[in-house]
Amino acid sequence: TLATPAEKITIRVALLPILDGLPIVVAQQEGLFKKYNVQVELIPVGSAPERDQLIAAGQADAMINELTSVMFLNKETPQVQAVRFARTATTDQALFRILAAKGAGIQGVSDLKGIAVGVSQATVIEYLTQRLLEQQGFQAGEIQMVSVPKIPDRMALLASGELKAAMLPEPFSTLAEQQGAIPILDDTVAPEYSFSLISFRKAVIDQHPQVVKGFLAAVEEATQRINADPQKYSTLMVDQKMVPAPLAESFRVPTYPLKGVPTADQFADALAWAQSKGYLKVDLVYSDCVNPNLLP
Amino acid sequence: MSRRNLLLAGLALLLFWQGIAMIIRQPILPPPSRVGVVLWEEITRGALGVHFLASLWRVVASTLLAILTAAPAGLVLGQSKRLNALFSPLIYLLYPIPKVVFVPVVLLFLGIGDLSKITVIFLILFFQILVLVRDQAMGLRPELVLSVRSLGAGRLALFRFVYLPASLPAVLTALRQSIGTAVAVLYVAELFATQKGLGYYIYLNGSALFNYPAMYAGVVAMSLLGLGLYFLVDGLEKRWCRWQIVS
Amino acid sequence: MSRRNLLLAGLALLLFWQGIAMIIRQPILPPPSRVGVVLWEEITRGALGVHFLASLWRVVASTLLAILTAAPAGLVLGQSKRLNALFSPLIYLLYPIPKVVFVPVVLLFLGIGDLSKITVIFLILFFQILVLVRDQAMGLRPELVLSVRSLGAGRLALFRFVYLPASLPAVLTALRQSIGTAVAVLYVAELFATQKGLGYYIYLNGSALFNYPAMYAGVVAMSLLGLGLYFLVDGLEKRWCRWQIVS
Amino acid sequence: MIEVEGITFAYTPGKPIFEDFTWTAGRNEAWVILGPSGCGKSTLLSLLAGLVRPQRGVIRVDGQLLTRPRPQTGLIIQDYGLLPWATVRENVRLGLRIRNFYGADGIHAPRDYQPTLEVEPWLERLGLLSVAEHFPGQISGGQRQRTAIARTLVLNPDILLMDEPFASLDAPTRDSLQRLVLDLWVERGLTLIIVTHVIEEAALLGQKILLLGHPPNQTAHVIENPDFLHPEYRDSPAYRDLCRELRSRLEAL
Amino acid sequence: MIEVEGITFAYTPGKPIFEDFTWTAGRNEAWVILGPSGCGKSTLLSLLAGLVRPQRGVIRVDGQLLTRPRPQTGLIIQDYGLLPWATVRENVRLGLRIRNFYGADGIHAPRDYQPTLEVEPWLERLGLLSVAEHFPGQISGGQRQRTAIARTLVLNPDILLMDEPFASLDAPTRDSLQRLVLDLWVERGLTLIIVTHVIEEAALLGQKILLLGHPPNQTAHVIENPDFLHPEYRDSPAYRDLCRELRSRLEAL
Ligand SMILES: Nc1ncnc2c1ncn2[C@@H]1O[C@H](COP(=O)(O)OP(=O)(O)OP(=O)(O)O)[C@@H](O)[C@H]1O
Ligand SMILES: Nc1ncnc2c1ncn2[C@@H]1O[C@H](COP(=O)(O)OP(=O)(O)OP(=O)(O)O)[C@@H](O)[C@H]1O
Ligand SMILES: [Mg+2]
Ligand SMILES: [Mg+2]
Repeated sequence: TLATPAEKITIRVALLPILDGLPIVVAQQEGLFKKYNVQVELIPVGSAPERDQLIAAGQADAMINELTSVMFLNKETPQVQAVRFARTATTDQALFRILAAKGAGIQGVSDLKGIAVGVSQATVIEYLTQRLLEQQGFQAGEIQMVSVPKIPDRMALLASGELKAAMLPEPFSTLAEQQGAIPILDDTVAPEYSFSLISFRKAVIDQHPQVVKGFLAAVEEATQRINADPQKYSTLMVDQKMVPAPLAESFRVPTYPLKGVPTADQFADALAWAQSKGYLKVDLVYSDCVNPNLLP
Repeated sequence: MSRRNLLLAGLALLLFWQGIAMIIRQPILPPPSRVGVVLWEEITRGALGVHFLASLWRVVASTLLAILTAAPAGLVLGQSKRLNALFSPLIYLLYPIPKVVFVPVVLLFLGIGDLSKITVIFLILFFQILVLVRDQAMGLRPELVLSVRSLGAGRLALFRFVYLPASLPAVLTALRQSIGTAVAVLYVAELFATQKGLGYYIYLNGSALFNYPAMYAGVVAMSLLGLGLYFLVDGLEKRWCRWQIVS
Repeated sequence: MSRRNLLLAGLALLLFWQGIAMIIRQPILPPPSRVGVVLWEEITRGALGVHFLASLWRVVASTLLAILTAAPAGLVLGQSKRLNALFSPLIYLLYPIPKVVFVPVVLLFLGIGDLSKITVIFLILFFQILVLVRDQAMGLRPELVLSVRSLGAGRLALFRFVYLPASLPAVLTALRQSIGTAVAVLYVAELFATQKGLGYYIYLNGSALFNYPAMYAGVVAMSLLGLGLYFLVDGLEKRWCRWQIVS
Repeated sequence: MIEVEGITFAYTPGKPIFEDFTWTAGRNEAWVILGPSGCGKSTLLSLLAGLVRPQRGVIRVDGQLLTRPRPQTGLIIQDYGLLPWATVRENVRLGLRIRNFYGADGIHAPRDYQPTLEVEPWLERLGLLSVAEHFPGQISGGQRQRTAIARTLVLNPDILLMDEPFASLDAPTRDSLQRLVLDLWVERGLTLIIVTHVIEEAALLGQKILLLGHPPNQTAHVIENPDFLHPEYRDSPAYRDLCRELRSRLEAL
Repeated sequence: MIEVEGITFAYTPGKPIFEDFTWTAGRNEAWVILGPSGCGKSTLLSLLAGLVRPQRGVIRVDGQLLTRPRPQTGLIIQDYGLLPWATVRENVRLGLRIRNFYGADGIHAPRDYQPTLEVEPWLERLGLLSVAEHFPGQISGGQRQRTAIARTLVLNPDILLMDEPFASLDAPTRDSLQRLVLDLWVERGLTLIIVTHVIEEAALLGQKILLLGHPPNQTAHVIENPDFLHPEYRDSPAYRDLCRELRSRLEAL
């Protein structure tokens, strides 16, 4: 169904240079947004804090983020809503990976017991590390983490052996592996915990639901185009600076998820984790944080 | 700095803050009253005190380190036209480089402990102090130097009896600037491999948890940390630079 | 600053860099030769020139803005004990706050354009300059002030004919510090809503693309940007502070 | 007319330099202030110039209460107070630039002031032309002193307060400047107040001599010297007697 | 013994203050340097003190080439050069502290130097005890000058170079300090070189008088004054004649 928005507004998307954004970029470049009658402006941002600052200041309307981030933003009043998956892990495609430093003597998962894993605290990275290790039978005291929020710092520490292990997102985990780190565990073993989201400010959804629908319809079509012929988009992926330079040649365009949103169970699990960590002291309602009604 | 003025300044700031908060009415700038409540809770029940102490130690250590190395270096450069001509291109090349990009390299050499955090702050402060003290020492009245040389002073004694005391006010200024900068830089330096410190606290609450009242509580704590150190410097000035105050 | 010394400093830095690079042998610190090649490519074929110009404009604008507001304010505070007593608590409370936390508020008011980036840099420079110029103005020899007052000078004329020229060296020092800081701060200010600027370039290549040679090419460009501006300040000093150089 | 009425002034509480001190100088009189080092001569000039205020008592100039520097009062301070960043010419121009800056407002510049920056005649008269482009750090002690004198004289003051203005000048220059000041005094009806240490100078320049003693100064000791302008005064017995008297009174302090 | 051999010195190229200038002062002589303002007197003292180096020619002290300040030479510069951040007592102690700092190394302090910080006798002798805790910004011009004198005298120099050391002192203080310096000269076999502007002072203090003229100075004009120490010299016709001669020679320059 073609959406026909009531008024013309420009959706401003704060976009990090990460793989998850490829469908949006494709939709923009191939005129899909125009086709669905939405105007989109892509605002480049350097890092997650800057992205969140733009959203908080109302200077951007949409972004790619994670469920924990959505929950924290909505802790008092609903501010943003997740409207669609951006990327998901599957049983054969990892989003995140725990790697061990070269020479740290870690061969398998069981060696991670009691080892401090470098993570970015209070993000999906910490959540996923915890859940993956629990799933591997780790007891509470055996899971250790140390906070190193910036990916380059984590990579450097891993490379130097300062950190014995670290959780890294793709494609950086591939890069670390190329540089000698040893992959230990990834989210293909439990893909249900691992996904990123397209989120909108709630105000935009409330005022212009049709526009958002149009936006998601365009993304859907872009996703289909990518999945149909991934290699066609590999130059775009490199041009858009979505993969580290050393991987520019070898990295493959991943498969992107079709329309969908996190389930109430996935939401409840993440919420339980955030509460258990003390990051959230309130209860949140699924429908405040996830809005499944805008999908095409 | 009288208590009354301090109170006044605090009040004015709070009013201003309240005003802005009322204008924008957004969670990213909670009103001071809410922040006050959270601040109190975080101090009494939370761990803000621990964060505060961790940061205090890092700021003091790095500032001392920077002053103790950069001030003498600045004095030496300010004293010797030749050395200054030799080193100033180096300074001018290094100063504008954002030291943050060296964090990974520093981590490589110094590990993830406190030392690397202190080093990062130190690197940022060093050049700032160096340039200030050097410029100040260069501006010394030449007749002072001549008269003391005529009393038998060589380079070392000139350094000790003229350049050093003459630069004390500049060093104190540098100290003031450094405190401001060092505290602000915590926000960068306390991001890696630590769970203590106001920088960490602000980042976690502001950028990961979006708990803005708690973040601002951290900001207020930082401001107070700086203020306390400023009091110290003003005390030192009263002691060391009596001549500037009296005359 | 002679050409020879500049060359020497450059060479020494390159040697040092090469040494460290050879010791750690890690991609995060490529040797200067590789960076040199990339630098050349990025200038001639890439867009490094555009990034450079964007950053230059932001640095110059924010530094000028900061100098033009903070230096007079510092002079006024340095001149008046009363005003200083009133305002210094405010300064001491505000200076240590990392201005980065105000980015959202700045964005709210000024939008995502260049103005907000310039404002962030400006906020960071302002206090640094203020404290320096104020301290310098406070240290003025009282007999100078007396003698000029006896020529009929009131507050304004004292400001114009004594405090202003007396603080010029301090202002130039402040300018030097500001350039260093401003360029370094680009790294923070150019991270949002822009695809131009050396800060963005370094971040992108260092933190997203892991293209370390390109990142260091950006760092070198920053260093050169700072260096160029320093040359300018030294030129100004030669013009404005002839008395300090001659005597 | 300068009236000092019962002033008390102390830098540090408890040790007043002047205590209930009263003294009057008439219009167009030439005074010399004499006294041991540290007795308060420079302090008195600062008080008369309006740069410091007495803790008690008042000072009136031409009947008006003195609360801030008068534009028509010229002061030459003991260590010159030249701006180190300005050349000799710029230093001499400084007072004029300040007046031009404010305009003839009667507070900072006399009401009848005509804006000008003309200082060459004074530079020439004081032998400063050859160093006009030098900075204070580059000239000799005597040249500095002459710069300070020129800076004040260009302003055409009606009261001239001079703190040891000739101390660093060689004898011929000193003589000629003394003559210059006395000429101005006669021509323009100046009120002249000069601090000096040289007894002979005091006798030659002072129509009246104010003798200060060790602080606190409570009374003004005044010595009259009516013949001081007489052409042959320097060789007269009256001059020698006065010098001797001054010397012995100073030694007795 | 000070030998100045054919020196040339200029601050700015092309305008030398001294040009091929030769002059010798014997050990234990008392010299006065006299000359118009800006003629190079202070410059000559700086040269003799080893603070500046001539562009051509050499200066020898006791046969040794002068390349840096000698520890046994005392210099009092024209504007005192007191440290503004040190009290009067600390300023007077400064030279001693510098010597203690280096120890008796023969370069910065004489080989026979005994570490001490004792300055009270000098403070008392120069009447500075009451302001010993003041900073230079808080004392009178004469007190500053006496501080500078004390600072040099505590070091027990064998050559004493003084640039208008008594210019800001009242007559009795000046007399007593002149006497003090002459006493030291007699007792300790000092070599004394004093710059002054006061012709009478030159006649009373100078065993020999060096007359400098407008730069460039090429020859040393020396006037002998052998009787200067005679008790009744001040009232003798020889004194008056010398003063008259000096005056006329200065005026002729
Ligand atoms: N740093 C300097 N740079 C350039 N010229 C200088 C400098 N210092 C002094 N002069 C010039 O050198 C000449 C000699 O100066 P000097 O101070 O030796 O004179 P002086 O004989 O001591 O005079 P006075 O009796 O006035 O103190 C003067 O004409 C002065 O202008
Ligand atoms: N700022 C100050 N603070 C405290 N005491 C001061 C200050 N200035 C001057 N004095 C003291 O006040 C007294 C008078 O000083 P003043 O300068 O008036 O003396 P003077 O008569 O001019 O002496 P001289 O002939 O030595 O110049 C001195 O004893 C001095 O120590
Ligand atoms: Mg005086
Ligand atoms: Mg001289």
